Amino acid sequence: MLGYILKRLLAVVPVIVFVAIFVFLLLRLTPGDPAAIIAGDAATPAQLEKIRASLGLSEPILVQFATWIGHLVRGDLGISLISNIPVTELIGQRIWPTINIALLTICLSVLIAVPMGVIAAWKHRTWADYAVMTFSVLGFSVPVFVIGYIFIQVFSIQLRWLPVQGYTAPGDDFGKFLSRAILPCLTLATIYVALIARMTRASMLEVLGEDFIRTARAKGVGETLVLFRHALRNAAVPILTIIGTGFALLISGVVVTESVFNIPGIGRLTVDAILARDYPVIQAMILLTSAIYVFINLMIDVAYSLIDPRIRY
Amino acid sequence: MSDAMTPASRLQPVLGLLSLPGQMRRLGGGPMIAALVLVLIVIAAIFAPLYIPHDPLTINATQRLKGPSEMFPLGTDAFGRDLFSRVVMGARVSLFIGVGAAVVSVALGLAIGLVSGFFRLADAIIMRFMDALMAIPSILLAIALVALNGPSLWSVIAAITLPEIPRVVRLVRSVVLSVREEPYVEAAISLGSSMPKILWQHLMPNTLAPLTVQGTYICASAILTEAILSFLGAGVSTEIPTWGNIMAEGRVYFQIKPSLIFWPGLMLSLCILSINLLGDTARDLLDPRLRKREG
Amino acid sequence: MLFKTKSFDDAPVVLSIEDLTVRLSGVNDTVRPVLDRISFQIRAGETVCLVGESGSGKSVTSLATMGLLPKGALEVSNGRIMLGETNLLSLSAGQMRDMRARNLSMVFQEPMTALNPVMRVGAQIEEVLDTHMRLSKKEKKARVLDIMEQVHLPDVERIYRSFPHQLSGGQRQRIMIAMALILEPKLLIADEPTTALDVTTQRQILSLIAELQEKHGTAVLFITHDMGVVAEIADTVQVMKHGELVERAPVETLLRNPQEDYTKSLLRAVPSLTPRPERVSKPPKGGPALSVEDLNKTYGSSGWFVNRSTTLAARDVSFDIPAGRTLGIVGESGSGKSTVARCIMRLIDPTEGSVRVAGTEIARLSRADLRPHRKHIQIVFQDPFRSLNPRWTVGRSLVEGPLNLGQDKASAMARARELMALVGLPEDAVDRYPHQFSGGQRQRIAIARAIAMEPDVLVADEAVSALDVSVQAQVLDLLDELQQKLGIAILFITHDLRVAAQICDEVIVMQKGRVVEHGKAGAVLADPQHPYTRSLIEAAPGRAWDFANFRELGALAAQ
Amino acid sequence: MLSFKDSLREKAAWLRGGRTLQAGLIAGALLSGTGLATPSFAEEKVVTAVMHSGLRVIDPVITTAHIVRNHAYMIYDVLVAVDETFKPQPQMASWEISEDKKTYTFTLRDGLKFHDGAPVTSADAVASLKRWGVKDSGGQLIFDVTESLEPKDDKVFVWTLKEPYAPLIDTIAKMSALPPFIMPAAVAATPATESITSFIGSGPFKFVEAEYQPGVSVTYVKNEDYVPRSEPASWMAGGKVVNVDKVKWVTMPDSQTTINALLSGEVDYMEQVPVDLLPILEGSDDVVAEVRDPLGYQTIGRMNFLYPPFDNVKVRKAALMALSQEDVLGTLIGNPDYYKVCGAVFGCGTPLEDEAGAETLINGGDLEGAKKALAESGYDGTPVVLMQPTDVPTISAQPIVAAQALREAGFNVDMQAMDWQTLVGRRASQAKPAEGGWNLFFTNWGVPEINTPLINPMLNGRGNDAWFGWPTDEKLEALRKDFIAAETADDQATVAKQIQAHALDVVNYIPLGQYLSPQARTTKLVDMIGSPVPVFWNLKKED
Repeated sequence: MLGYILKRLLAVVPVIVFVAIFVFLLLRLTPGDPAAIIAGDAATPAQLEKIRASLGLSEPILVQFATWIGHLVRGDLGISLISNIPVTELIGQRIWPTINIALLTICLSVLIAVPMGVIAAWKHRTWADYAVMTFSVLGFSVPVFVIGYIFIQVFSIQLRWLPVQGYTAPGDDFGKFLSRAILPCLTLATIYVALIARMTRASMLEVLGEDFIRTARAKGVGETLVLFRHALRNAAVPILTIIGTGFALLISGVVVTESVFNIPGIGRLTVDAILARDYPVIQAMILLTSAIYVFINLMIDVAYSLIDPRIRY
Repeated sequence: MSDAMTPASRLQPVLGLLSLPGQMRRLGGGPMIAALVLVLIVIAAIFAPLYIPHDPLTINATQRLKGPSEMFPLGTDAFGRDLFSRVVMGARVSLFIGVGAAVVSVALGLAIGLVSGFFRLADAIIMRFMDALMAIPSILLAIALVALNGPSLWSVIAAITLPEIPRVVRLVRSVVLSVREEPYVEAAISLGSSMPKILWQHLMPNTLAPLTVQGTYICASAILTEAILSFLGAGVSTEIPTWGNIMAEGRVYFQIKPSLIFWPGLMLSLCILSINLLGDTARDLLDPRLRKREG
Repeated sequence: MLFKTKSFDDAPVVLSIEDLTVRLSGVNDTVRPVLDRISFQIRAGETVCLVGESGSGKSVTSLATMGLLPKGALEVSNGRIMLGETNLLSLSAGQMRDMRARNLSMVFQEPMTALNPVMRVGAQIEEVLDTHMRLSKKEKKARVLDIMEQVHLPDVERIYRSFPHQLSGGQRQRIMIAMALILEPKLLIADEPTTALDVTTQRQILSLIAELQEKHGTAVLFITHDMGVVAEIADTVQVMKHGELVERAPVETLLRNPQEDYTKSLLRAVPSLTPRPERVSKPPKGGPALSVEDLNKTYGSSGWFVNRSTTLAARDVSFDIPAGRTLGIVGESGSGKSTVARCIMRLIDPTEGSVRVAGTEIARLSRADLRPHRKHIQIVFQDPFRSLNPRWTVGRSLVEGPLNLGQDKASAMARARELMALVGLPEDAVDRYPHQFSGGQRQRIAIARAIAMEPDVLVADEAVSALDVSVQAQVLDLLDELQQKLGIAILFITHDLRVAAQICDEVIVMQKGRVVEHGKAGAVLADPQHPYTRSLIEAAPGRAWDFANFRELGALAAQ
Repeated sequence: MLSFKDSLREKAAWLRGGRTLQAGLIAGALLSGTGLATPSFAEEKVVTAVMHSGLRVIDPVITTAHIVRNHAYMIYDVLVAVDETFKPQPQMASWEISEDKKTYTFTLRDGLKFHDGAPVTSADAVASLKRWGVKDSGGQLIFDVTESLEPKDDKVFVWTLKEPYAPLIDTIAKMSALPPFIMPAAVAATPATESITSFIGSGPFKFVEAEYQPGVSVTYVKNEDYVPRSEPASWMAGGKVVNVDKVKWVTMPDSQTTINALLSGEVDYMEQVPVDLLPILEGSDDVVAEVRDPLGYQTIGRMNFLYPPFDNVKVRKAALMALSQEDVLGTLIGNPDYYKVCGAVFGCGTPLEDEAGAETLINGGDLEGAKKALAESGYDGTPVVLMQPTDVPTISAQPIVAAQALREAGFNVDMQAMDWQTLVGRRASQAKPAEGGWNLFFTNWGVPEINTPLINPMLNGRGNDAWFGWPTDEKLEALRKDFIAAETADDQATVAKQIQAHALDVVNYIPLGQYLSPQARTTKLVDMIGSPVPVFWNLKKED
C-alpha cells in the first residue's frame, strides 16, 4: 500500500511537469503585459520597457522558464508582479475561504444527494425517481450565477434571512461563517447535488441488479439495510469518484460564486490574476489546483481500497 | 442455456441510434417534450433572420432598458437593442457553440482515444498529457485560452473544447480496451484483419453510442460554459449575441430589469434541459447494463 | 446406478404450488405467459429436481416462490404458493421477508456474484441471525462457526473473517449453503447451484446438500439443466418446457421410462461418457496439420523494483493433430487449456516453444508477418452472443476473412450463402443480424465464418459449453460432418468429459498448466492412468447411466 | 480664469443630490472647525467602503491607477494641495517664490511625523519629489529646467530653476494623475521603475499591513499622531481631521451585490454606483445616492497616428464628424441627469473650458458630412481595428456606439473584443493594426487629469514619447510651451483656447463628453466632503 502510494506520487511528477510547461507556454504566448497594468493609463512605451525589465520579463522565454522552474523546485512560487507580495502569502490569504466553502458544500451536497440518489434508484421509474432526475437535470441546466442571484433575491432581499455577501472565517465567528456561507454553498451545491445524485442513482441501479442484492433479500434483510448496507457500499466507488473529480468542477463554480457573493477566495484571485497577467500567481494557482486534483484522485484510489477489499495495491 | 430470446435481448443496441425515436415513444412524455422543445428552438434559431423585428446589433440610446412593447416584444437592453431579436439570434450562436464544441471534442477525442487504445507506447505519453489537461481546472483553462486568442467565437469554442477532450479520450480508450477483449474482435484478428481496420470497423462503432451520450452532455455544458465565460468577462464579443453574453451584459441590471437575464436564461435552461434529458434517454436506451435491469 | 427410491407419501407437504401463472408486467392476457398454470408439491425431506432448457421457466418458478420476481418485469397473475398453511402470495412484503431464511431459503447459481464482495463472509451469515432473531454477539458467532463447520469449511475462524474474493468458488457456495440453512428452513431452493463449478467441486457440493438435507429433513427444490446431476440427487423429477410442466415422475421411472417425447429428446441429447469408436480410416498422408512442441506460457513480468512471482499458465505442452482428426484438451478451470488454445491462435504470445501450422512456424512471427498465415487456423469461441459483431450482418462477418485474403466481394458473398447452407441455415441468413438468431444458430454462423477461410485447423474453445444439450448435440454433429467433408483438423477445448468422449480421437488432460495424460480418447476415458484423470471421471455425475438409451452403462458392457 | 461660482452653479444644475452636497460641505466645515469630533472609546467607529476597484499595487509613483492614488491620499501627505477653487494651498509646506521666479523656498510645517515616529524632514521631501519627477510628465518638465533641489535644513528646502516655470506650484499641487506624495527618504530611494514595499507615510491614516489582502481588502486606522491643519477641509487642502477609528476598503466585483450589501447595512459607502442601478436605492431611507465629485469623468476616443487610415488627418476628421456625444453618453449612462455633452478637451466646469471645434460632436454628429469627408479623404477601406474591452462597464459602450456610427459613415470597422488588460497591453504596441496593433480605442479620464495642457496626457505631440497613438505635432508642442510661459490666468486661457482649436482641428483625440459618477452612502455617514478623490477625513459615522 505504502509502496503503491509512493509510486503514485512519483507518477504525479510527469503530470505536474506537463502542466507546468503547458501553463508557462500558454501564458507567455498570451498577449497582454503586466507592466502596462502596473503602470496605469498615462505610461509611455519607454516607461513600460523599464518596468518590464525590472520584472524580468525582457529575458528570453527559456531563461524565464529556467528561472521559474529553478525557484519552483526550491518551493519558491515567486512574487506577484502586480502586488509585489510573495505568491505563497497571497494564496495563503485566499485559500481558506475557498476550502471552507468547498468542504461545507461537499458535506451539504453529499448529505442531500446520496439519499436522493438512493431513493431514486430504489423507486426506479416512479414519481420519486422522476422528481430526483428532473431536479438533477435542472441543476445542470441553470447557470450558477443565475441561481446565486435568485437566492440573494429571495433569501437576502425579500426575506432578509441571510446576509447578501461576504465571508467570515469559521475560527473568528462560526455562526457568522455559517450565515454567510450558506447561500454560496447552496448555490454551488445545486450543481454538485445534481451530479452526485445522478451518479448515485446510476451506480445504485447497477448494484441493485447484482446477485448479492437478491441474496440479501432472500435472507429476509429489510429494504433499508439492503439499500444502505449492501448496495450503497458497493455503489460507492463511482460515487466517490464523482465527488472527487467534481471537486474540479467545484473550483470552477467557485470562481463565479465567489464573484456573486464576494468571497475572497482563490477563484477570484486566479481570475483576477489571469486578467492582470500576473504570471507567477496564475502559474502557481494552476499548478496548485492541478496538484490538488491529482492528490484528490490519489485519495480516492486509497479510499477505494478501504471500501472495497478486492482492490489492493 | 443461451437460446433464450427474452424480449429484452431483442432490443439489442444494434440499430440503437436508428430505432431511438421509436423506443422513445415507449418512454412517455418527458423525452418527447424535450425533443419537441429542442426542435422548436433549432427551427426558431435557423429561421431567425426571417422574422426578427430588429437588427440585433442596432443600438439606440433613446430606447435603453425599455419594457416590452409592440415595437420591442421583450423590451430592450442597456444599449437600446431589441432583446427578442438578440435572444433568438443568440440561440444560433449558442447552439453553434454547443454543437461545435461537441463535434470537435468528440472527433478529436475519438481520434486520440483510438490511437491511444491501439499504440501501447503512445498510450503512456498521451494519457499522461491527458491527465495533465484534466488536472487543470477547465474554467481557468478556458479563461486563459480566451485571453490568449481574444474572445472570438472560435477561441471560445476551442477553450471549451480543449478541457473536454481528455474525458472523451478516456471514454473511447476504455471502450477500445474492453471491446478488444471481445471474442468477435479476436475472431477478426484470427481472420487476418489489420489493426487499423479492426479499430475502425469493429471498435469504433462501439464508441458511437457512448459518444453520442457524451456529446449531448458536452453540448449542454459548452452552452453553459460559454455563459460563465461571458459572466467572467472572457466570452464572445457582444457583436455576436449569445445567450451567455446577453445574460452577462444583463446581469448588471438584474434587479431593475430581470428580463435581460430571464429570457436568455430561460431559453438556455430549456435548451440544456432538453439536451440533457435526451442524453439521459439515449444513455438509458443504449446502456445494456441499465436495460438488463429493466428486465 | 443407485437411484433414490425413498417414498415420501407419508411426509407432510412443505410446499404446494397450485396453478401458478406468471406473466410479463404490463402485457395483456393474449401473450403467452412465462409460467402457465404450474402445480406441484414438495414434501419434507424430498428433493424435487426441476429440469428443462433455458427459457423453460424453472428459475422463474423459484424466484416466484421466494417472492423475488424482478419488480416491474414479471408478476404473478394467478395461483397460490402454499408453504405449509400459508399462502406466500398473500403476505405483505414485511411478512414475506420474515419467512425468508427462516422458512424457505435459496442458493443461487453464481457463487462469484451472489455474495456481497465488500462484507466479510462471517458477517454475511450473521446478518441472517440479526434479521430474524436477537442473540448475543457470542452466541451469534458460535452459531455461525457451527454452521460453517457443518458445511465442512476448513479453518472456520479464518474464513469467518475472510472476504468472498479470498475464497474459492466451492467455498463460497458452501457459505451460501450455510447462510441458507442456518435457521433450518423447511424448504431449500437451489437454483443451478453447481453449474458454475468444476466437476470435482460439484460432486462435493451435491453430497453436502444431500447430507444436510438428511440431517435437517429439509425439502429441496433443485433446479438444473444437467441430467447427470438429476440422476445423482433427485427423488422426484419434473420436466419443464416453455413455462409448462410436461412430465413428473420419480427419478428412476423418468430415466428408465420417459413418457413424453420432449423428455426423451432431452435424454437422448445427453452425450455419453463412453468414447466414440476409434476411426478406422487412416488419416491422409503428409505431416500433421498442427504441431505444437514444448509450448510454455508464463504470466507476470518483473516489476520496476522487485521481481514479481510468475504464473505458469502452460508448461511443456506438445502434441500433433493430423488432418481430419480431433484432439481434445480436457481440464478444469485454471488448467491452462484455454491458454494453450490462445497461444496457438497467437491471440497471446507464447513464452517459449514452437507452433507449426500447415508446415509454417508461427510462434515467433511478428503480428504483420503472421497475417497471411492466419487463414490456416481458425477459432470458434464459447459465447455465441459475443463472438459475432452485433452491428454487422452475418454476411459481412462471413466475408471479412475472405476479403482480407483479397477475394472479391461478390464471390465471397456467394460463398457465404453456400456456407450458410452447409451449416444448416437458410441462405438469406447472410442479410440478417446476429441478434435475430438463437445461440445454437449463432454458433453455426461462427463455425461458417471459420471455415470460410478454408483452414487446415479449427480450434473450438468450449464451443458447445454455453449451449443447451439438444443444441449441443446438433453442433457437435455439424463439426463432425464438416470434418468429414473438409478434412479439417480440430483442436477441441472442453471441460466436459462427455463432450470430449463424443468428438475426440485423442485426448489431453491438463491440470495446473501441465499435461497429465495424453492418449487415444478410448484409452484415456475408459482406462485413465493418472489419478487426476480418474478423479475427473469419477466426479462426472450420473456417469454410470446411459441417458440416451434409458439404461445403465453397464448394460451395454454386459451385452 | 472663469468665474468659479458660475461653474459651480452650472454643476449644481446637473446634480440631483446637489443640495445634499452643499449642506454637507457647510456642515463639514463647521464641525471640523470646532474640533468637537472625538470618538467614543466604547465602540470602534469603522467605515466599510466599497471602492471602484481593488488595491493591488501600493506604489503611487509607479502607477497612475486611481485606486492607488486614493490609497496614497490615505497614508501619505502632500506638500501643496489644490482646494475646491482649483487653487493650490499649503498642506505640509508653505512656499515663497523669489522675484526672478526661479527660486522656490518650501518650509515644512511643525508636527509632521511619519507613522514610524520619525519626523518628516526636508530631505524626505526632496527625495520624494525627485523620485516623482522621474515618472510624472509634469514633473519631468520641471526637472528639465531644474538647476537644483536641495534641503537647506531639516525644515526648509530650496528648488532652483534655470528659467522660470510658472505652473510649478500647480503641478505639485495637482491631484492627478501622479501627485507627489511624501515618503521617507529611504523609501524614496527606490528606483522609480521598481515598486516600493513600505507603507510608511505621514498621512492621516495608517496602513494595517496584517489585514492587507491585495484585490480584496485594505484596512486603515486613524493616525493618532497626525496634526491636521486648522483650515476647513476643501478637496485635498485644509485640515484632514479624522473622526473614525478605522476605514476598511473592500472590493466587490459585482455592483449589484454592493448595492444589496449597502441596503442591508453590511457596508457604509459605495464609491461608484452605476447610474442605471440608482432606482434600486431610491426607495431606501437608509441610503443616499449623491454626486460628490462635481467634475466627473471625460470619456475619449484615441486614434493611432502611425498607421492608415488614421495617419490621414482627413480620415480622422471624417471619423470625428460621424460621432455624436449624445449617442455615446445616452448609451453609456442613459440618465441625462448624470451626463453632459461637452466638447472641451479640458473639460466642462474647469477654468480652461472651451468648446471650439467640437460643434458636430455636441450637436448629434454630422453623418452626411462625415460620409462626404470620408469620400474626399481618399479612404481606401482599410479596416479600422477598434479595441473593445468586455469586462469594464464604463468603457464597453463607447466602442459599440462608435462602431455603428463609423460603419454608417462608410468605415470598414473591425471591432475586436478583449479584456481590458489585453487592451492595455495591446495599445502600447506600435505594430501594424493587422499584426497585433490597433487603430482606435476608448477610455475615460477624471476631469482633474485632463484639465490643463500640462497634465492632459493626450495633448502631447512628441511622437514616440507621446501617449498611445503617438502623434507628432510640433505646433501642439509649441502651444504647450506658450502655455507654460503664460504668466497670468488670462494668458493661459488664451493659449488654452488655441490648443483646444488645434487639438480638434487635427483630431488629436475625440472628447466624447462628460459624465458624473454617483456615490452612495448610508445616512449614518455624515460630513463627507465633496471631492474628485474620495477622502475619509472629516466624515463621521453616527450610531
